[in-house]
Amino acid sequence: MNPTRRSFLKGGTGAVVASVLGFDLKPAFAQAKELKIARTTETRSTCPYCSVSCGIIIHTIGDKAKNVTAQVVHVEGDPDHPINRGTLCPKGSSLMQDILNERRLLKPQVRRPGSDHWEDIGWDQAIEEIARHIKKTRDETFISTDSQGRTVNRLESIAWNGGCTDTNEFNYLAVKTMRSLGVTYLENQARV
Amino acid sequence: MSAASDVRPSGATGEIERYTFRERVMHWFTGITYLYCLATGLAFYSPHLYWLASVLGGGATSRFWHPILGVVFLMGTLWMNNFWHRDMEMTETDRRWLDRVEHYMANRDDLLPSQERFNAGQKLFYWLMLYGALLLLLTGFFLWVPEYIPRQAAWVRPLAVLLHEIAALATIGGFIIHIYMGVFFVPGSMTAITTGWVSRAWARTHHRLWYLRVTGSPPPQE
Amino acid sequence: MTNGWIDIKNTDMMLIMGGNPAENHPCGFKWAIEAKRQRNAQMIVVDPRFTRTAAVADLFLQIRAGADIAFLGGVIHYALENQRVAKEYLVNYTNAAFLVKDGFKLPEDGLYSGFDAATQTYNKSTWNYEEAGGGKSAADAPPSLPPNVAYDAALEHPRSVYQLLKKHYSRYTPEMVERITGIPKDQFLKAADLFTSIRKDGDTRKAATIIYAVGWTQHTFGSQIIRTAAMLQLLLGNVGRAGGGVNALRGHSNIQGATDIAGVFDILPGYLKVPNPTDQNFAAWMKRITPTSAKPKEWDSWNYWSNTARFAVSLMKSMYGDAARKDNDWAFSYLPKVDREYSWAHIWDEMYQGKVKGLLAFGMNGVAIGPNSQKNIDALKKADWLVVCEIYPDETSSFWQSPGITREQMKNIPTEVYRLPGAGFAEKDGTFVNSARWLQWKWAALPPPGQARLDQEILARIFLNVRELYKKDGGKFPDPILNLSWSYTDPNNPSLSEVARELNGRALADVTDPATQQIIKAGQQLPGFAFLRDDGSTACGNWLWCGSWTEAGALMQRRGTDDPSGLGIYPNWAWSWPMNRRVMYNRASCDENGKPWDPARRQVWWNEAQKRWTGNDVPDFKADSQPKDHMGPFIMNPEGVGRLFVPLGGMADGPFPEHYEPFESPIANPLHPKQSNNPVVKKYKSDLDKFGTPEQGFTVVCTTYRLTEHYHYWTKNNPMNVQLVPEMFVEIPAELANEMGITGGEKVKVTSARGTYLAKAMVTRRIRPMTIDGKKVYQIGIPIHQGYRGIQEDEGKVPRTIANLLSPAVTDPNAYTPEFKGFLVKIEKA
Amino acid sequence: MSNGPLQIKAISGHAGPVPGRDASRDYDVCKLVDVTTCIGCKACEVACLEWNGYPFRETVFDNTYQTMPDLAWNYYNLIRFDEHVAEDGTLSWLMRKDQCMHCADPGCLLACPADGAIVQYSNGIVDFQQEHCIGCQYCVTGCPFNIPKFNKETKKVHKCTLCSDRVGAGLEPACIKACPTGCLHFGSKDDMKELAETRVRQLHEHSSHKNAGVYDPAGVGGTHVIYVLHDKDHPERYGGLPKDPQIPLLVRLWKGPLKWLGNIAIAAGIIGVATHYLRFGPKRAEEETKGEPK
Repeated sequence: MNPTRRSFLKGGTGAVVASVLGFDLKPAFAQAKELKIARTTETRSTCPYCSVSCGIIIHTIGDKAKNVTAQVVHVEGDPDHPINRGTLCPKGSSLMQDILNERRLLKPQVRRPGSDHWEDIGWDQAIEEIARHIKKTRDETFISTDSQGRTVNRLESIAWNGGCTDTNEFNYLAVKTMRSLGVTYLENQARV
Repeated sequence: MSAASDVRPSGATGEIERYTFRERVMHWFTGITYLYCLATGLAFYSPHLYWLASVLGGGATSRFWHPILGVVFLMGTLWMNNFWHRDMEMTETDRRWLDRVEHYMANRDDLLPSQERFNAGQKLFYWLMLYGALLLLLTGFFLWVPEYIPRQAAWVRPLAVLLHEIAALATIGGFIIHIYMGVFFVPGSMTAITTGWVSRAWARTHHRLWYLRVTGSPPPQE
Repeated sequence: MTNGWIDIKNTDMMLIMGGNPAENHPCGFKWAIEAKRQRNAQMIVVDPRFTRTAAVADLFLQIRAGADIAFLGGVIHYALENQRVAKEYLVNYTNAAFLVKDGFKLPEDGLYSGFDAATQTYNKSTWNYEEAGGGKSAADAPPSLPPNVAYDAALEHPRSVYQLLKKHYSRYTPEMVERITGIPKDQFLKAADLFTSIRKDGDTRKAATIIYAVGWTQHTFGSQIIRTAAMLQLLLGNVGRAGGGVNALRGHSNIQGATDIAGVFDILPGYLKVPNPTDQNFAAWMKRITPTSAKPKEWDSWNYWSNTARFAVSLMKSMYGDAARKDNDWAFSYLPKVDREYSWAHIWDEMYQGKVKGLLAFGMNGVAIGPNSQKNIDALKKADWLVVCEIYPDETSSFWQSPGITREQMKNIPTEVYRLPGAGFAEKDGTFVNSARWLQWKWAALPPPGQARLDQEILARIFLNVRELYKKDGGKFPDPILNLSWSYTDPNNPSLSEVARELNGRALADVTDPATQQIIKAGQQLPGFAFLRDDGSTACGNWLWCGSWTEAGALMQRRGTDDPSGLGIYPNWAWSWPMNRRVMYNRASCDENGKPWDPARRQVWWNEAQKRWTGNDVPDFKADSQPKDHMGPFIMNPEGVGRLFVPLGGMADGPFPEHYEPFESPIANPLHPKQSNNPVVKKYKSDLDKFGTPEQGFTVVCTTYRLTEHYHYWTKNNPMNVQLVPEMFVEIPAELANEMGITGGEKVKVTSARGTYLAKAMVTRRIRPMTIDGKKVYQIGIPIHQGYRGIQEDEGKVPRTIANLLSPAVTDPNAYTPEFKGFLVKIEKA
Repeated sequence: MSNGPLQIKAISGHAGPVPGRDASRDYDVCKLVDVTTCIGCKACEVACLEWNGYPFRETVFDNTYQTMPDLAWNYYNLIRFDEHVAEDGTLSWLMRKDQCMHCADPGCLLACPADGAIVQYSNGIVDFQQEHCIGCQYCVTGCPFNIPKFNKETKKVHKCTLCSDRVGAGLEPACIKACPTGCLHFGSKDDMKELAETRVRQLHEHSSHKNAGVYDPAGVGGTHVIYVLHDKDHPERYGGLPKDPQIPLLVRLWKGPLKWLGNIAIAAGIIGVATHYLRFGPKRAEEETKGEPK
């Protein structure tokens, strides 16, 4: 980003020191701090917290070359975004710690009935078991007609809780799938 | 009186032991630690002498060892005091000597009263260094770990620096004279403090009372 | 928000109430500060606590939690008394002049006409307009709005909405406001005078905004508080104008989108009302939910909802593709029919009753969110299975490990719990809709860690697995499952850009716009909802978002930073529903003749030369409707005008908002002590639904809220946020603390009828004791961010307790939002 | 604002010329903190931590919204929260971003003995160079704002760099960028002063803060962080902002007159003994041959 700075510091100030003793004991006076985001990859995203929806820039290491696994190095506000204009609140400013967090869940787990601990479970098995649960519950409790004999085709025994940070597209998939199952208890953070 | 004086039994010159091995160790121990503190201290004192710190391993290293060697130096002086404090007591003779110190400086020693093992100047230097060291340590302690000084007592910080520097300057003054006398002005001193032995003539000249005492001669009539 | 974040900078006056934007929406709040800096705008903050918003306000009033309608009603009263209203706007753009049916009764005793005490509901037939010409509808016909409404433009008729309104709020005198809210009369008058000063001496140029958040929503009369604000804004002529509006600050990144896409039980995407069992076919459903215009004969109303069938058929085509055909009634039978409440609090109540057996929670922490968290925990113990997709260990997935449950007791919890690692926001693409209705695309920056998967992949695989099971084994009514349209390139991991295009909608056959003769070819993306058809020739997932991803590309990905008008419209940044309009109802920013009220803040205007509405913003109006046609600017209402009076079924609890006490209140309602609470609010009957009274010792009013440093139950996993506020606390007035001998930092126990909460005391002068109806009342505040899983919780550094153990599961009858604000507690040293 | 190398115009503990002094046309940069629009959100605190990447410290609840009682070596900026009740009973909640003021006449730099440990760039930024820091903490002694903080593990002192790395690359400091309300502003000192004065005039005319004013203390030559205060006569209400900050007199004494007096004394001492030697020569002992004394 700034190739001239380091050379200036080395050349310029070093010479002064040299004048005292005749030899150079210190290479530079100023630590040559490089801008840590000078060559990172920038990805535009949206803050997942409140509804201001600040634009953010996620800086990841590497230049998207094949042999690099992207990892976040910095998150900053998007100065182009008309609402936040680069600013962020304390939550938005700390998003890097949300992305790079040692508490993240990293594998599917199951707690069996009556158990006092989590067990690891493979994705395929988890999905299959969940699907069987859904089908069993649905088949046992699906309501085709109400007490007056009117067709209602609804399922009142399975509930869906959607989160606040689910994307619209994901939510539509949820609406599609849940409504097709007949789910009436379709609710979301939007309610509370 | 120090028991540490002996007349060398052999040798044509008949040298006298002025400083025992332990005393010499004491001296050089305090001397070297003082020198280190002086060099590093001067580096912190003046930008023009900061190169001293660089020579001694860098500023941070100097800052690390300076207070530690300061404590060691003080311990050396206290150790020294344990052995020398009685030799160093000021006497009536010393006062008279001091009154005529200009004769000493002008090499008219004949106009001065005879001196014991240490003359009044040496004694003064001794006490200067002892109390100087104490004050340096006291003020230096605040400079050593200023992070523990509460904000309310922040005024202690610059005061400590000021007193530390004044104390240091005082010892430096004494130290310059000490070095001058030991190395240049009084030949034989250096040998005395390195080998421990002085010639009879040297002893007689500079410390006549001591000389008479250790050689068993009667004190001179004034 | 009717307006938008940036638009706040255009205001002259702000009333911030029921929200704390400085703390909860700091980056949006900059525009409020900008209004102060650039326009010398005044900021009035009314809140139970002296918040960080109050810290920068020009005037702060401390109100009792839940007394908002009394305050706003008092301001309405003040505005009417002092003629601080926008007369022309009022007459032409609101239903102030409409006459209300004879027989309608105002709630002097706390009840409107038509109340049935047995069912706790209203018969709303009298809540209607009078038909012009005295036409009578058949007595047994379901009540509907008259097509030709009687009116009195002079606003003098005693049954005109205006006169009824005046009469209704005449009871909200400054003295009454003081009794209910605890705000001293002189302070109230100062605020009322300041806020209405924008209409002083007939001035119509200035604009005022009202900004709120869940401090209003989360009450048993939350919707009515918001309506009161809307009415005040209509009276002052502030709706539709730059710097005006009623601006809801939604609390989360995408709950606006979640509502638009109908992630809630009572609607389908685009706010289409769900079918109920009386709708025995598609046409019946459409007839019931499609309004017909109701207005004075001389006026015009676009009544945009008359297009409902186009939206609904296109939705069915989007969901079921070829399986939704005219000959099978657009697969109408696939839709579940809903005739009762299935809202949030009901889920937990019915799960607690053993009726809800399975729960899928994707990024939603129901235990911590509450209300009445213990009930939610106990409900989950009765479920057969629970699937939680999360990025951190949360309270819901570990409900069986919640404090107090022993290993022995775990053996008796039969619930099978799956905890699936989902992807964080940075790992996903897709769109959020912000409070200003902007759809904004975000790009994925990095892959999910470990075995974590994209949420859409998890859901798709579960669904496809279920579908496979139905295909193989059959089962109950498999048709909607088997026929659900799922034609994504990778069905196991649908690309969200494909879904986004699906949501925008496309032509299934060539579609022609009759006005412009523009043809959209089969397979092409639709340019806007005007192209939607009810004959099956278009498919669209959400009509409101139609136009967001057209043949021109993904408009929600746009990054244009030009703002030629300087009003902060940014028409080329992302995309705003509907049809990229940035300020809703913006026709109302002009006078009757189509000239902007304030020439300095021109949004849209009538261009006489072009015979069209044009402007800096996209006109939210029929573009060629001439001013002389007198079409109402509120095109989504069948009346075409803004509703001061809400007729018929619009609101469950009354056409005008009335002050009711929170369900748990320290006093009886001073307006009508015998009808203290909202009469249509119902309690749940379970043993865990308990309510406290002052007589039982629950004398302190408690409100809950978020801190700027934290975000719900999420950031307790983030070491940075934990560093900023490491421990949760209870904000206690210094006077109360003195009485109790509590010092700052000491641990206290807060108890409601439902549970207890432990935290350290923050003794502060920022909450002061209040005099409510002559009684000394203390309020305390609890930030909600504590739980039993988190950095501090796991290290045992904070009590493992949840604020919502205290809150009651009692909800607003219109929006079904629980009363998280303003319930009763007692407090003691722990 | 520097686009390109930051020139150094002053160096701590340094003998000899300074390369950047009077060698650039750089203008002074400045942070403006308008406390009247600060909402205490702490975005600046987080932005600073994120940019500098420092480890987290453990904090505890202390009956306040303030993150911690004081700045720390890894916490360069801290919002100080104070509740103030006026005589008429009106409560105000004051929030002030506390951080290095980047004095034009920096006491830290004056007090620092380590060559190059503290530098002042020609744009006014005062920056600590930890690799040259010797950990003596004289900078703490010299600072009238109690800013520099010592890391006991590394024995280095740290403070706000005014994001010299960002500014050097043409960016604004991290805290400035983050600030949601724009209570923080960055630009040239002249521009910031004008902006501050404009805001003060607005407060005088359109708010109840008739005594609003700009804080740019002359005692330290002005600062490169200036405040707009509701009440310019009571800066101490904002978490103890000193009313008239000065470099401690004793520090000026020890770095000024005393240093020179000492230098002269040492030099004089050395010259004195040398002259003495030349004049009187060594003090010789009596001749050995004189025989034994009686």
